[in-house]
Amino acid sequence: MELKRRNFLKIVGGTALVGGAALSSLAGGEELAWASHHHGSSAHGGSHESASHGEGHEEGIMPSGTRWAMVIDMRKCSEQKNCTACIDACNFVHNIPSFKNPKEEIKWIWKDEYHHVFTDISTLDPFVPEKIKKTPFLALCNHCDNPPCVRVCPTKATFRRPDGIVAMDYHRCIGCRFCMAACPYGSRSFNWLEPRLGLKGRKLNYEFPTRMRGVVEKCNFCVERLAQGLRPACVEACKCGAITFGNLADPKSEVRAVLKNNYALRRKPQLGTKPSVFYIIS
Amino acid sequence: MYDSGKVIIGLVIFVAIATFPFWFGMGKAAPMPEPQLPKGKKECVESKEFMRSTHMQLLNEWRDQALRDGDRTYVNHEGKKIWISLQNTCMKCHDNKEVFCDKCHIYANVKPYCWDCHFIPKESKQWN
Amino acid sequence: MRIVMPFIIVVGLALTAWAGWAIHLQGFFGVLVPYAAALIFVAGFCKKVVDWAKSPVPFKIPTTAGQQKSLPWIKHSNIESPFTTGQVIIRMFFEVFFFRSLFRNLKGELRSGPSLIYGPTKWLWFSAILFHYGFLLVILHHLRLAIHPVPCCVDLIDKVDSMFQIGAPPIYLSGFILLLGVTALFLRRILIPQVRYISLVNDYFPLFLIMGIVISGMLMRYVIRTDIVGVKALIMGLVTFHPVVPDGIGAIFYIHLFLVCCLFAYFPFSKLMHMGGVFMSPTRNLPNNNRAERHVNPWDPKVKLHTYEEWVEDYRDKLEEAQIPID
Amino acid sequence: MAAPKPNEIIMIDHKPPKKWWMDTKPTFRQGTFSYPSKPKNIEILDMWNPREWNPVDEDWKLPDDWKERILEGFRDLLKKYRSLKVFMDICVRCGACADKCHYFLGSGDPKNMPVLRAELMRSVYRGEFTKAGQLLGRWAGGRELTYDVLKEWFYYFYQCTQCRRCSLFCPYGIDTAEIDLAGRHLLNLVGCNINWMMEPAANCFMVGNHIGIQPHSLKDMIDFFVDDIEEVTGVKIEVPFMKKGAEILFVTPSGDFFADPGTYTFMGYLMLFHELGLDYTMSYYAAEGGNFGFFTGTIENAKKLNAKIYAEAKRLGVKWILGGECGHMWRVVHQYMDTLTGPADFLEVPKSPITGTVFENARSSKIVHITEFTADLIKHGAINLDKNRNAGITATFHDSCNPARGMGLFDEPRYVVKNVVPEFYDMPEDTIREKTFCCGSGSGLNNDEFMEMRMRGGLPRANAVKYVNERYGVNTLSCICAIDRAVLPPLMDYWVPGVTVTGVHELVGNALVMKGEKKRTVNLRQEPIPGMEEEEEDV
Repeated sequence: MELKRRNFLKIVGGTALVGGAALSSLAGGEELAWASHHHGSSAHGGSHESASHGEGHEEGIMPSGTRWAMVIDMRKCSEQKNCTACIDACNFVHNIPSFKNPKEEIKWIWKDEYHHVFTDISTLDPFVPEKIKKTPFLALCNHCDNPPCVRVCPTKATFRRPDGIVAMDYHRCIGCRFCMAACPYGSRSFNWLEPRLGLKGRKLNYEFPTRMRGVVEKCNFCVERLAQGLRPACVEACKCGAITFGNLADPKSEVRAVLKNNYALRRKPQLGTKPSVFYIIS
Repeated sequence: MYDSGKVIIGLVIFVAIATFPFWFGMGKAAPMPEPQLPKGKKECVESKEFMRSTHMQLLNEWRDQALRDGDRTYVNHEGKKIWISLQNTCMKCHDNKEVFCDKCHIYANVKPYCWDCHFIPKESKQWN
Repeated sequence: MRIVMPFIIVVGLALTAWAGWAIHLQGFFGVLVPYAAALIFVAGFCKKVVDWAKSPVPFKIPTTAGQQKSLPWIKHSNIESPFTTGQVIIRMFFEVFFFRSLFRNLKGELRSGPSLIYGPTKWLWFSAILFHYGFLLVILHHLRLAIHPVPCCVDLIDKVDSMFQIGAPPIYLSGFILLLGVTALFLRRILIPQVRYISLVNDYFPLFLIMGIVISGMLMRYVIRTDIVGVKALIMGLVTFHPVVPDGIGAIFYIHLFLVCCLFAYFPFSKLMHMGGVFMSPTRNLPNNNRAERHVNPWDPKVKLHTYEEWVEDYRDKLEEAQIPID
Repeated sequence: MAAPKPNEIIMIDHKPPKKWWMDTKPTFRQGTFSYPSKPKNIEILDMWNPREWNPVDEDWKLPDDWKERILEGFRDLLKKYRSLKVFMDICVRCGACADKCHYFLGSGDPKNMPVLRAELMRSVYRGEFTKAGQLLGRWAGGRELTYDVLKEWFYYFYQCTQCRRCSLFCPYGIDTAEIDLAGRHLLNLVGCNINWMMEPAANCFMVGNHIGIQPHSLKDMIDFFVDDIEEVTGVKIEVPFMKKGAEILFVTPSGDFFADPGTYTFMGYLMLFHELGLDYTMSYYAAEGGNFGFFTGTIENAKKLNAKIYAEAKRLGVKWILGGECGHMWRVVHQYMDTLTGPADFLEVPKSPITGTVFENARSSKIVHITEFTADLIKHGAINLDKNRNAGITATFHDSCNPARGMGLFDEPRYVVKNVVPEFYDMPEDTIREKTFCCGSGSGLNNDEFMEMRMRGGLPRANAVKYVNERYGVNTLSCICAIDRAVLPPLMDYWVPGVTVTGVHELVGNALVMKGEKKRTVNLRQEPIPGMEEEEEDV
């Protein structure tokens, strides 16, 4: 009999944990509102941080001087009908299992409809061009500057790295799924099944581990590749150059250049999560 | 009323439980395991003694250092820099779990959950 | 002094083991002492129990904690006031495994009025449960070092015990439960004035000894690690009677082992024998069927009675005068 | 002897003193110890070292070899009693028993904690009999048996009522009564015993009852009861004594013959038996159910007294024995009698001649408790009861220690009481049934010179009565023990004035509707029954 702590926790600790963490998520909610307000005001006041590093870009400048960000140029992406190069590359590099049932599905980067990705804007403004409405948008973890998932995690299994990446330590994850409830973008997936079952017959990347049943997973901005000086797998795989990746804190970086020249949107800005993923719509 | 029968039964049970390890293996010796070291490799990231007693702690530290601090370089006692990765550093040399890890781990009944996620080097070529 | 002295003794024992390790007496502390301790424990335990058993139980004196079995329409409390051997076994089961009597504990408090207030108090019971079950689990998970191959039941206990894998090695819950239990028992002994007043060196010494064992064990697992494979080889050598002393086992192991040996060797001569004694207690292990089943006293005292005949002789005149019939 | 006032007694500090217990000695203060036995009682019982002496004196006139005698006796007891041997070894001093003792609760004297009372003896056991104790002394919790230790034993072993409340809470069932009995036995070996248990024991042995009333005087007293019953009920009853071939021998504590309110209980039995037409007899020779010999700890004494019951049953040729309301009598009868003076193979398994119920639980010892017998009668509707004759009574029930923790007799007496009184309320849960509190005067300590300790020890019991008295207006404390009936009235007067103490069968006697009786206007105490006195005036 395989008795795993997660199963055990599910059975025994479930009730206690749910009680405790529900509280913490409530508290988290208040803090979130407060934090975003505070952030806003400090931005206007010109805090020390933004003065030294920001140069107009107010948020999320880490002491490390790095904040990884991604800009997806939908103008280029939408031209490549049915292209899944970036998704395939990610799936391979991270050994992401494929399960048919949408409930059991594991997603790191995927395509979704405009009104799912930009829920708020699409409801506020019904007069969006028909073409855009039909465009499949790339969605992934936004590696928010103010990530609600990190706040609710009871074990600090998910955390924000100094470079702005919202990372996961699967060793610590107890599978409580509070982070999934907290994430407003649906960027997290739970391993309901043994992940290796979803990899049967697939070509695998033996350089990168799989996950175990009972943990939550999501896009990691390819931290393991960044550590080796490589670009994220999806960026590298994109043939049309629709994905730009770089350091948002560096005014000379490519992402900053792209953002300077284009009007870019971020998802659900009113929530104050401050995503690191930008979309150029048109 | 002495209840000697009950007392004797009780004592027999006690002695049986107290001496359980002595009769369980019926005196069969369990020789000390000899893990096979990778051929052609002279040294590990630290000394043999250190690795023997402290590898789990080192792996623990590596894990936190790499994952949480994003620092993937380990400097060993000789000042040598080593790339932190169970999969891509340790298992590149120790490429056979059965003859290395399992030898001691089965002996001491230590079953870490490394292999739930990380690929077993030998297996990795077989399992799918 | 009653507290400090046993503490010093335990520290001294630990230092002895450390010194032994430092001057390379591994053979003595790793082989001879454990064998001697095991022998003293098993033989001493049996001797003590046999010694108890040599004295009979002359009378059936259960403490009845519930309604006796009498009239058929009165509900008999068959565990608290057992009538049959089977019911006694159930009563003993609850005593031994759940500390039934301690669970019943009450606290009495005198308030002004005067008014005496009673309320349930479960702290002692809870600490005792933590301590004993923690200890049991700790012993069970140590089996992995004393038997080979490790059977699946031991493995299962190990898995439950180590379900918190915060780091490597996983945390053994039982160790912390035991530490919590022993600390709670120690704290109540020094903090409750009455309990401190009744406590002897004999009470503090085993507590400190067990604390020493738990702390050294935890240090060995989580902080000052040693070669666990060598440790198992040493223990397997002992249990298979082919003793070996592998090199490179740290002092912490010998300290831990020596303290354990001290505990085992001390066991039969101490209050720790309550482990055996709880089974032998006549107020718990006898059925309350005194009037239904005769109990025999092997040393039934012979006494000189004041017989009816003697009595009649004493009062014959008065009995006759009062017309009381005489035999 | 008068005890100090309640408000003086109540200043109780349960915190132990600075000085450790091995360094303190008892002070023999009036009111806290019982007077020693007169030499003649020791002689009658063929025991040791009869002499005149006084505990407050320095010299107790012990034999020169007193220490050897005690240690020899100690060794002998350890060989004879597994209980003692195990209890000497396994106490872990967890302290669960500490606040269970009524004497500790009422006095705050740390040596009244059951664990320390036992340690008084255990320390000597360790110090004299174990290697560690001999070598290390106090460091192994041992001490020598000295003159002072002996005095301490006398003081504290005669401050325990052997109620066994502590044994209920002990995780190993360590029974302080066993230890106390052993301690008293050892004290007996050098003649340190108290008169209030030796004299009753001697009387029971020689005369047949504990006061030492001679048979012809007892007969007269019984006649008074018969007259009183006739006066109250109009029914003339007969009390069979020494009747050969009767079906049942009835034995009750002799306290019921002599002292109010036990006498009313006794009248209750007589009325009940008369109404049932029971073929029974009593005996002048074995007129005492209670066993003061048991309290001495010298089991031979218990046997000397107890054996008379079976002997008399055999001589009279009865079929079985019925036992009256008595606490320690029933400890001995239930837990010792069959072993001590049985087997009763000349008797038959008790069967109620009225209802036909066979008392299977008494199939070996052949002795039935009166409340078992009466409860069975009531259940079968064999007697007519009129609760109104106990009008004005709001009753509670005191479980006597011995029937409670030495027998498990809880529901039978309650069933009887609830059927004969208009209102019944139990005391708080933690003070009744198996957790019941002692009256504070059991095991031979119901003497007047011990009054202060009796009032202290009785505080927990009285306090629980006070609770139901204030809350439900309980005014009657019923019980099934002769010592209770003797000692609870002063205890109630002291702590809860206005509560009456009564035996269960007094209430039964009052409620019992008898054939040919006259209109009852007064109860057995010849007090007017509320609601019935008017009618008498009309007649």
